[in-house]
Amino acid sequence: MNGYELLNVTFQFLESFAFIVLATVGLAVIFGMMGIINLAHGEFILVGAYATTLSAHQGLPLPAAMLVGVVATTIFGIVLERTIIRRLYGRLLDSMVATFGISLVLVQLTRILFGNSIDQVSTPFGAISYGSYSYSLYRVLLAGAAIATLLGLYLLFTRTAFGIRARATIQDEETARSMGVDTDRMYMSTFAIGSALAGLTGALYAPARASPTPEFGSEFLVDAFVAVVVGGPSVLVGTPLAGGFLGLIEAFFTFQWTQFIGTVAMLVAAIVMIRLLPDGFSGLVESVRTSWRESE
Amino acid sequence: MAASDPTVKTTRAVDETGERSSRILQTRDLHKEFGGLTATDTVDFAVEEGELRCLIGPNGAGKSTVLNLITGQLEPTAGSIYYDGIDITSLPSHERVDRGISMKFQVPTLYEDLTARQNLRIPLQRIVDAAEFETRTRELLAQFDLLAEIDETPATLSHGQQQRLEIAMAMALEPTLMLLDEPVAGLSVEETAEVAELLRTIRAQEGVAFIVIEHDIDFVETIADRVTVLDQGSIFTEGTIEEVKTDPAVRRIYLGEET
Amino acid sequence: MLDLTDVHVSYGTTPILHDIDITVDPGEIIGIMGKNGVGKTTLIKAVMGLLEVDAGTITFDGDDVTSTGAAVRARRGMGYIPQGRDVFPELTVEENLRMGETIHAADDRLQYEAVYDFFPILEERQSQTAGTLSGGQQQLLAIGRALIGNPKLLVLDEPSEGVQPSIVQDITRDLQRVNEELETTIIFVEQNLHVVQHLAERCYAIDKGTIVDELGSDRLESREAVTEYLAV
Amino acid sequence: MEGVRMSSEPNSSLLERVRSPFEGPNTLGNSNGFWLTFGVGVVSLALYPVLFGTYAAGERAVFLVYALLGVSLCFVWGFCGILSFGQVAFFGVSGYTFGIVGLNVSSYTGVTLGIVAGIAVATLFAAALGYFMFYGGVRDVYVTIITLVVALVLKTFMDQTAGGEWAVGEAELGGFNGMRNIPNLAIGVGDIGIEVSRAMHYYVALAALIGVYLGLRVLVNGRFGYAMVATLEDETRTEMFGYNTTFIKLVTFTLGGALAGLSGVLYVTWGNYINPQQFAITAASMPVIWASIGGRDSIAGTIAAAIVLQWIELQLSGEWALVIVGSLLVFVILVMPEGIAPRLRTFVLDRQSSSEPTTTPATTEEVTD
Amino acid sequence: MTRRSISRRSALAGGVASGLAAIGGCLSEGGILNGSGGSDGPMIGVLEDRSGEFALNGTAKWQASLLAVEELNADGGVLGEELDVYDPDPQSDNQRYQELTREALNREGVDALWAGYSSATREAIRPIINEEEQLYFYTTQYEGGVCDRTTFAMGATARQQLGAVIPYMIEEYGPRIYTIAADYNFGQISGDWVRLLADEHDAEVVGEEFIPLGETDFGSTINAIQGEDPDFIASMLVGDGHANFYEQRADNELDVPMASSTTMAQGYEHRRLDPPALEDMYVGVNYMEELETDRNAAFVDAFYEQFPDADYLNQEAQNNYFSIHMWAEAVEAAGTFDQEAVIAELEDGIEVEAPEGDVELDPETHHMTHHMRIGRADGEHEVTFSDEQYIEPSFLHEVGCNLPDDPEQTQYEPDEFYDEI
Repeated sequence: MNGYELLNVTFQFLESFAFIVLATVGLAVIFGMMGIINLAHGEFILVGAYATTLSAHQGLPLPAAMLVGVVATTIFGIVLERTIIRRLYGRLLDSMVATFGISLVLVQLTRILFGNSIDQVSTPFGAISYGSYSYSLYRVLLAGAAIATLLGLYLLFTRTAFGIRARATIQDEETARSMGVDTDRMYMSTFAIGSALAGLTGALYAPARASPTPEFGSEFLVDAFVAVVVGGPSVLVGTPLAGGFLGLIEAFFTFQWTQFIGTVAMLVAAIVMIRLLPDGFSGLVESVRTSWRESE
Repeated sequence: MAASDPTVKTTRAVDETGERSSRILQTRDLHKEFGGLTATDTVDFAVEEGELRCLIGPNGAGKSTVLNLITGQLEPTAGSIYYDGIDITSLPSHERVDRGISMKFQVPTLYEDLTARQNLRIPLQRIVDAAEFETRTRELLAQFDLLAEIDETPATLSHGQQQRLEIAMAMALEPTLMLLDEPVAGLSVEETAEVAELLRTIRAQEGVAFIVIEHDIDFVETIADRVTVLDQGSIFTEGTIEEVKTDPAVRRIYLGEET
Repeated sequence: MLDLTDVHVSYGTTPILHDIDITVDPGEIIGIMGKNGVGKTTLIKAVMGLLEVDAGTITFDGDDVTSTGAAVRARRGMGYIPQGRDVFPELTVEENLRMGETIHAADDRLQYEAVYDFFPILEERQSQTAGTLSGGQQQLLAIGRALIGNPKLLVLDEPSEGVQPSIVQDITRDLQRVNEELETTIIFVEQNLHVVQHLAERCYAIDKGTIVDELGSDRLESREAVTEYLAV
Repeated sequence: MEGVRMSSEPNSSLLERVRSPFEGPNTLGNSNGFWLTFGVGVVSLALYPVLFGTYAAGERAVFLVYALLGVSLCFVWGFCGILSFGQVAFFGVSGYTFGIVGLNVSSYTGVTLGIVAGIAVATLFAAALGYFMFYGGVRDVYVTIITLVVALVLKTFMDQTAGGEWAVGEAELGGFNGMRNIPNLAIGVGDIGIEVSRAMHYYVALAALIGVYLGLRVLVNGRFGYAMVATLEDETRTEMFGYNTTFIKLVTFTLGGALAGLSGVLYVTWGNYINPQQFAITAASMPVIWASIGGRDSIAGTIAAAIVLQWIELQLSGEWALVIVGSLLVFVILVMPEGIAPRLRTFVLDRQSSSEPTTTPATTEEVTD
Repeated sequence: MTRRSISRRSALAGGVASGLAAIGGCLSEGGILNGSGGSDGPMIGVLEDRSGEFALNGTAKWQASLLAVEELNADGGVLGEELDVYDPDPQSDNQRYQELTREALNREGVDALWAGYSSATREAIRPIINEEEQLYFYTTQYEGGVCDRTTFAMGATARQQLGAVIPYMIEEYGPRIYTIAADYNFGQISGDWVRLLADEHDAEVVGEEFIPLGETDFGSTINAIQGEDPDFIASMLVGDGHANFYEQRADNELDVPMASSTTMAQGYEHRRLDPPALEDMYVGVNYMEELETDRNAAFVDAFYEQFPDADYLNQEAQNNYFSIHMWAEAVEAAGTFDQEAVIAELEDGIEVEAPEGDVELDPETHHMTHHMRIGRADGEHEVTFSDEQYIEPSFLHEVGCNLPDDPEQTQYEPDEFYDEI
């Protein structure tokens, strides 16, 4: 492997990492914090992508269009939470069926409203060239966006009153309520944040993907589910580790063989991981931390 | 009464040294931690065949932890448990049950959709043939004064009846050691007396050993042969109820006075 | 300040409490004592709104709060200090204290300095996760957390549980100081003789799910009177 | 078989004795009304080919095949609490296996072997996956996600098996295009045997469905059923009655896999075709939807929901079809979370108790299962 | 699929009569309540996807079919009777295709069937069609090789498309080819054709990658292409996921020209993607909406007048359109809707005035001789055409497919006949 090829693998890793992390965060926040598996997660991403693309077509500059995408998805998430999801708290399996129904409706409504595809927004920034190779700068920067998103989540959940209350609610809902936390509103806000993150993913990938179609969201689904399982219940710890681990496996096998082998290797690794660590990476980190604390 | 599997109960109690002993249960240095917090610390505890032992102590003393370690719901961090002369420390719960350990949980957890008869069938079908279900069911229900409620579901039973049905279900397995977690919590005075009477009768008839966790000292007084006091995860003292009641140290741990 | 009238509570289908009548006047420190398993924690949870009552009424600061949830009661000025180690173990000491801000969001909110002044150990351990504190320190944290919101009423569930006897005495003194300096009303349940005798101004005795006696300061001084409801 | 009867009637009639193994607290419908409805249902399904013709029946046979797939989920989910999105994995693996054997051994022997092999491979696959999960400490929703991921991995894998290197003997896996020319259902040895035509396939599927239904009723009301339901309701407690709940879950999951395998064989012999789309998320969700809507602890409810929903989907065409189906799902989950069959039963019970207040003291009368 | 398995399956089917079917002797095909079903007048089945994965391609096929029927009916119908259409939406779901095909054949009794976009769909329903000996038109451009007595393949085959564009590219840009193709039958057979054509024209395939359907990441593929530095890329990618390749090619500023049989004419990527994703894309096509002929202008106008909201009028839509007209002509010539008579009439050799130009049906292979052109997209995605050739479906001739003489139901694959592969 010469220097250029090493760069190739690095960029491929960054791209896989960004894709897995961004595909997962929204789902992971909603699952990790609320215990709801949102099978319509892909369609939340779809909403973000469509809102971004359509407003870019209206002449908005791309950053503003992306903001529209995030805001639209957030509002959309809040409306769904208030009307449907709210009634399904504590009913994990029912919430899966209901969100699957929502997903069916959204895909087809998108098709009815906007047709089989909408025109794409082109990718900004051009490419980095090295030797005979080149790599899209925007795609490399997506890794930066993924890290920034994780950092933002970290700050949100550790530095703000909201974040502290959210974490307190998960650790001990009863005590949190007795501390004056309105847990119902907590759930709504958490769902809104999960939706905003899905919207962000849609907004970021709208220009990095070919023209959005109603099936746009389904591309993200498999990676998102795999990463949630591998990451385990703690979003802040699990998602980056899962993204890093799966991204490395995918990039290495893809580089060594083909993209297909990379994908299969990633899925197989995920299944083995679950067998070895039923609570995912965050469970592992938790037990390491515990034993470290004990040895003190 | 025929045991399900004759091989498990034929061994006479032998302790870990290989000597014959009347001890049915023996724990050695039982230690359990939860994420750095010690729940029980070096518990050495033995129960004789047919004995009725009560486990008392203030909140958080580790009583339920000890019970869960014996049933296998929890795995000890260190130490071992011998039952009937065999090391059962790493056996799964269901195999301990096969060896004769039975348990009644604190909160009644009957199967909601099943009638009393059908609830009883769940333990019964493990040890008797289908042909005997009805006779055994009726015997047990009669013994626990529940025959009239044979076709009732738990929701229609009184709290006391539910507690009795639970004990009946645990007894259906014909255990040699029975663990009861607060059998009279929430019962009226009359119901408490009934349960006490019931336990005495079972003991007399079947020779079952009991470990009972209980807060109600009056109840303990009426049933216990010996009492073990736990505090801060360790055995504080052991003795007859009279000895324990008059022990000033026991009063102190309950009242929180400095020693 | 707080009135419970003819309150009945059950846990699932199991009745736990019946015919409970309790009155707490502003500025008082009221104890509720009883042995293990007589329903003390159930009672305190019903006061806080964490358990629904089957019958009866609860009024707080002049308002009927019988059917209000815990979060609302907390914001109206009830500061809850749960049993044992019920701090948020994964949050740091400081984050735990910040949780207290949601209680009784009045303008005259206590400053962190004041809480740190009461409990200097909390300032030392600011950035440590709460789960790594000792039992006594966790208890102080739980009290400090409640005080941050400047509550009108402190509701304590067995402050002595899992705490070493020498620390129990410190906690008792701290709570008395809180009552005097901040004029906070206090209600607590307890089975620790020391706490009952030294903290309570007046005390209810609870047994088999109901109030069986009420002891004024004179009877509280008598060890025999108190141990009757506590001892083994 | 069953020693305990619900009725305390001493001299029970012959009919009751015939019925008794099929009845018990673990199935919702045990009343005369229920069995009457059941009989009417079976007879009308049996008459369908006569009334609507063999073509229509051949066509609708797939409804029954899928209903069987729904039953396989209902069994593991409703009776043992294991929500598996992987029933399609066993279904598909069995279908492909049947295809491989049937295409390679070209005689009735091959087809007969294929049936056995298909179900056996699906069963083993379920057992292996179940062992992996249950003995690995995987629980609750993680079981659900893992089974979903397994189905999706199979889809990814099968999609790329297009090349000649992916032929097993005569049988080409065919990748995205799928495997074609899979033989019809038949039983026999060499050239002697009975082959099932499309029209008859309907009756085979119906017989399989009814057989499985009655068999499962016997099972869930028998010893093992009590253990399953006990595990479902409270695993810890059941463990303390000496049951190895991990093993019970494994056996249940494996049996569920075998049933899915049976329906997989019936599926490929119906369409003579299978492709990786059978493992996709939409396909994987269908059994969950049928069981949710019909009532996850009601086998008959699941069957009815599977048939009715497929019928509705076929009738609805045009761009609003999926919108309507999706909305229906959300609506049912919000309005009757336990499913339609249990709701219907409650409704019938309420009406009966209000219309005949003095009669039938203790025996509960139910009409639906 | 090989012929052996077909014949064996028929042999098994023969056993049915002696088997269970005898029991069902009392059962009628139609049933008591159902009557014979179907409409009284002539009817064609048009099963094209308007939802699901292939809606993008299927919608226009469906629309153009309706346009053709409308025109026929406005013109007095077929044999003087108004033509009906059975056109439920199969939702890109192959099982639904199977159900609807049986419904169309048995219940509706359609006189001819147009159905399916993907090869997978065609292969899913062909057994049903074969069993009923149904007259069936498959209109998608495809890998080629289907030699089937009742099936008429209206689209250009890989041989026709690649045969036009690959030699052109070798001439224009050089002999080093890098193949990327969808990883299923279509892509793999197309890959075989590229190798075969390279061999014939002294060129070389320097790299080949088969990519699973639905894959969306092409970073490693692009790096691999850059590593080989070919003269041009032969792209037989399929579907929306794969369209990402073109987008990523532009992002990575990979400026190697591309030859394709699948792009633009079906999924109108040049309209949907932002330029310059498809710059220097050369595609071998028989039809695109942009074709500048008077006949096509009239067709495009008529289409958008009927369907003002339509996205694009693609190659397959044109194939549906002309083949419905062609079928109607054959019916008129035969004087009956009887399918055998119509097939005989079609096999007599028929020519039709299609928007792409006048095209002929090849009687022996049931394929069309097409006007193949090279369509090129520039940096602004403007399409220009060059190098028009009239190309026969030669592969099936070479393998000896002669349906009027030897009615078979097979799909031939090139690797069975050429050593070079």
